Amino acid sequence: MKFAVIVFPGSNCDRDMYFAAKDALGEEADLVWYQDADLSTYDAILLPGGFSYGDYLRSGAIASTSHVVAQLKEQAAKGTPILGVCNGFQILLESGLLPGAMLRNKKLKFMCHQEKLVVQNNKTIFSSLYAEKEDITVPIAHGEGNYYCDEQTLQQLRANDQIIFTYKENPNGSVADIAGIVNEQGNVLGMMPHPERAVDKWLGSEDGLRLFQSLLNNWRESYVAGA
Amino acid sequence: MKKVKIYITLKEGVLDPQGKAVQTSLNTLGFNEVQEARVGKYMELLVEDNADVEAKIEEMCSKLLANPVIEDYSYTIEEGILQ
Amino acid sequence: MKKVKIYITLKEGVLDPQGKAVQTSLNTLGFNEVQEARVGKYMELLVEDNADVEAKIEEMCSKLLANPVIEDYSYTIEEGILQ
Amino acid sequence: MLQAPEISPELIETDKIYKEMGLTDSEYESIKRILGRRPNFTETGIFSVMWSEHCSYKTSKPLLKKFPTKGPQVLQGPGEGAGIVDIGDGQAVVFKIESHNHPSAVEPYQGAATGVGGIIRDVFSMGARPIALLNSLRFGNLNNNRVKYLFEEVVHGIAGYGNCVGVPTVGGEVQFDDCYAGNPLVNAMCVGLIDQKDIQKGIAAGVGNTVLYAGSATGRDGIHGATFASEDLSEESESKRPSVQVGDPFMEKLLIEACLEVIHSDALVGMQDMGAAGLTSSASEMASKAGTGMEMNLDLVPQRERNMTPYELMLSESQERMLLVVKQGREQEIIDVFKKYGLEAVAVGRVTDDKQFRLLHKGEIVTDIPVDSLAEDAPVYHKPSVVPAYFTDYQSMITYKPVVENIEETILTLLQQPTIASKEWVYDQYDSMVQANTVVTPGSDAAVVRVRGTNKALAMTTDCNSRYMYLDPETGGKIAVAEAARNIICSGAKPLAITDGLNFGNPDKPENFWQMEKSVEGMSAACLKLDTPVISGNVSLYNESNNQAIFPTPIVGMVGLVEELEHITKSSFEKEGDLIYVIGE
Ligand SMILES: Nc1ncnc2c1ncn2[C@@H]1O[C@H](COP(=O)(O)OP(=O)(O)O)[C@@H](O)[C@H]1O
Repeated sequence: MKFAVIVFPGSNCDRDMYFAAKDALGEEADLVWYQDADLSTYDAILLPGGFSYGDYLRSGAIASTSHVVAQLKEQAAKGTPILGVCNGFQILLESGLLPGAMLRNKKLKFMCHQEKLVVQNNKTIFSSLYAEKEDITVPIAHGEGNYYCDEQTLQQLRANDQIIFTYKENPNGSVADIAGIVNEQGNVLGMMPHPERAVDKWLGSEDGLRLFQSLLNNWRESYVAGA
Repeated sequence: MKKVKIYITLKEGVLDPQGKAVQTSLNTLGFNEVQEARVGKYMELLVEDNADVEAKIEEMCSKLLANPVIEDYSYTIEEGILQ
Repeated sequence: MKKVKIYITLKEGVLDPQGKAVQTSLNTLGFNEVQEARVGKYMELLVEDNADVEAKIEEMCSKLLANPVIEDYSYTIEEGILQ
Repeated sequence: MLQAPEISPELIETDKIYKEMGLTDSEYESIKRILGRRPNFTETGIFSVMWSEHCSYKTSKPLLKKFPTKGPQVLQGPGEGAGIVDIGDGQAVVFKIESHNHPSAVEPYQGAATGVGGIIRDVFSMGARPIALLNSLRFGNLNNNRVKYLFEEVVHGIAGYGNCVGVPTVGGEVQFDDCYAGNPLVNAMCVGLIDQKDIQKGIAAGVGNTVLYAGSATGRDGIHGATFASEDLSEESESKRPSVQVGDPFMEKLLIEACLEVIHSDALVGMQDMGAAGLTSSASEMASKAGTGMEMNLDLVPQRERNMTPYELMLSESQERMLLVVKQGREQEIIDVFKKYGLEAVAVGRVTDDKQFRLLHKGEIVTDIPVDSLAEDAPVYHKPSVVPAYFTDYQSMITYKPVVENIEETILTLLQQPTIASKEWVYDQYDSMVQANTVVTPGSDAAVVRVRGTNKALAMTTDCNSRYMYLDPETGGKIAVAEAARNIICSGAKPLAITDGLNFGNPDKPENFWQMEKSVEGMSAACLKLDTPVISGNVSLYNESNNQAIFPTPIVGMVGLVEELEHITKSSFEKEGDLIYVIGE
């Protein structure tokens, strides 16, 4: 399986994401500079965390206007798996690939620590190796992770089972404890916690690795099915 | 040259933790007359004169400067700034 | 009740990386007419009527809302807002 | 005031303008002797910053000589941007600590943020990837509102910058004491990892080679910051406030990536960041170290503001700027790398063979100085030293032994001391895990960061108990190094070397100078014993407010090597039933 990790100016978890795919998962991965990207040759696209464009204006806003986002939308429509973590999630929101917006954390401070999440939906390509309602430990590191959407959007997210991860103890004020959501089609996941920082025992948790393994399993199955 | 002043505020109904924090600190400092505070962004752009500045500013705001999910914007355009 | 609008801007000469990023990004989007962008803060306060609102606002700005080392501020006071 | 460029050389002498810039009469006289004429306004400014304590170490040099700096593990000792230590397998660890005390006292957020930015540049300008940040902070008593503000904003500034550039902040220390009320200490340490073959030096070698300026444009930020850093804080510093510089961590992140790409090009000859005294110190030091001269055309320097004078251009401390020397004819390859990251890189000068530091502005030569005189001819002062009366008094006291009646109560009272209490409020705001290598996060004795691709890791810590230092600087100095070493060893690592951040009061007071002397002697003794040479450091003097010096605060930043990840031990209890031992006396 071949992953593209898109690098924007100011991305800073790009290498972490790359190593998660390459070393921890053992698959192919490329770091792709946002201007040179040809996303058509990849099996999955990873939008890493960080501070694209310094988080100036609003986090993810400036990156969401770049050309590569047009390609991203094409791939999303085609069903290519796309995972946006932290700043990647913010970019997905700002570009309209996922509904809602991010506000500053309730306590107005950046926070970084291990957090307990609950897997709400294990029937997606991103979460199939987790048990439903399983508690997992994945670190967060953000200043603007307070997910907001209006009541109607929330109803839709619930009705379509689009809420994948919630916080066990909401750290940032997110609506409905939301930590990660998918699009209606189920191939675009945005989440604030960092699964790529929880892929081996030295990092304090291995729970993030199963997210990548779910993707791989799923890809293998559809590959075998398609062949 | 025109000077454009843009005001971006959180939509009503969207929680404003920063505004709340400002209000609390003002009250703590003894400014008890402050009943509410909301915090937004203020931008000043220097824009070359051209026929449809207003239309362009609209476009800039809706495309980039404000996020319609959470924010409202307004602006004023000041004429004839000398460079 | 009075509505006070406060505008906080970076002092002239102080680097404004955010403004620079906004300008570059507007230019990249094709808005080449934008020559400069500066980003500041905008606040709205609801303040109980009382004799010396203006003096109080001055004090709030200089004590808390603006950082006098790098920022300037200005404000307008709108009369007679009904609560 | 100082800005007026038209002030003539005559006026500088007759009105003693040089004094306003921080030069003494005798220093001015030696400048005249060096030049064989009176220096003009720009030249006087250049000498004043290069001969300031911050750049020349004129009062601390005699003390720094006492530090042991050698060892088989040391690849680069003091003298470059940062020190380098061998960790085997062709790799090395690069580290240094630096203070940003005075800027943080005036504008805590930006002061702390730019302190972090500066120390990161010191590390990646050597060619190393920054892999960890630590900091060591001192504030007054937390029941004071101004102190609270300083504390919150300093932490906020460190987080704001470090989180954005993507270097994990993995450790540090915070202490509170009244002596820091008017003069907080903000010291930041950066650790980098490098392949030994990639080690860069800040040299301007090769006559005819091109001098490139890269990064942010120059504005009027922090003009005279270097001399400002060497002054007592007073009411007057209020009026110097416009000089505060603002950091742009986004720009820094791009610079890191561009510079780490550029080091792989054989077109690159040397690279140095523009830190204190900006363009002046970076350019003149690069030439001086290479035994060459340099000529720059200031009209070519990217400028953010209009009508900047040569004085302002040379003394500006605008952040996120680098100076590179590139082989003649190969400039474009390097410029293209910066362009990819959206950064400006422009040729501003060339390396010459006459050992002169020559600057042109609007067609005129505005500076022509023997380049070595800036670094090598700086005065060195041997300050008088006197044993303070308090020390003699304390030494003659009978040892006091506290009697603890209620252990539980005493422990709770102790735990409530801000200095002892958990610092989670601080480090939760730091991204301590970015780069996905942090094995031991803040809150333990030392932080541990693994070296990806190997089974090794690096342990790191900062330590200094300034109360001990005050009571007995020599013993306190030993204790500081020993404590750092214990923290490193407890984490499963072998201590390699240290960097030191020497924060003291006004050295002109003999009692203060005595404290400096004794601290350095104590630290040196411990470093020798523990085989942890000093490979880099920083000196910050004049840390006083209202004429009252801070406690002597020489901070020790130590790095150790974990040979096998399995050796890592944490300070937390792991499981029920484990035995607890007390080792030592
Ligand atoms: N207290 C100290 N102990 C050891 N070395 C020091 C000390 N202070 C400064 N140095 C060394 O002197 C050199 C110059 O320091 P400095 O001027 O602070 O560096 P920079 O040019 O990066 O600002 C550096 O190599 C630094 O490591």
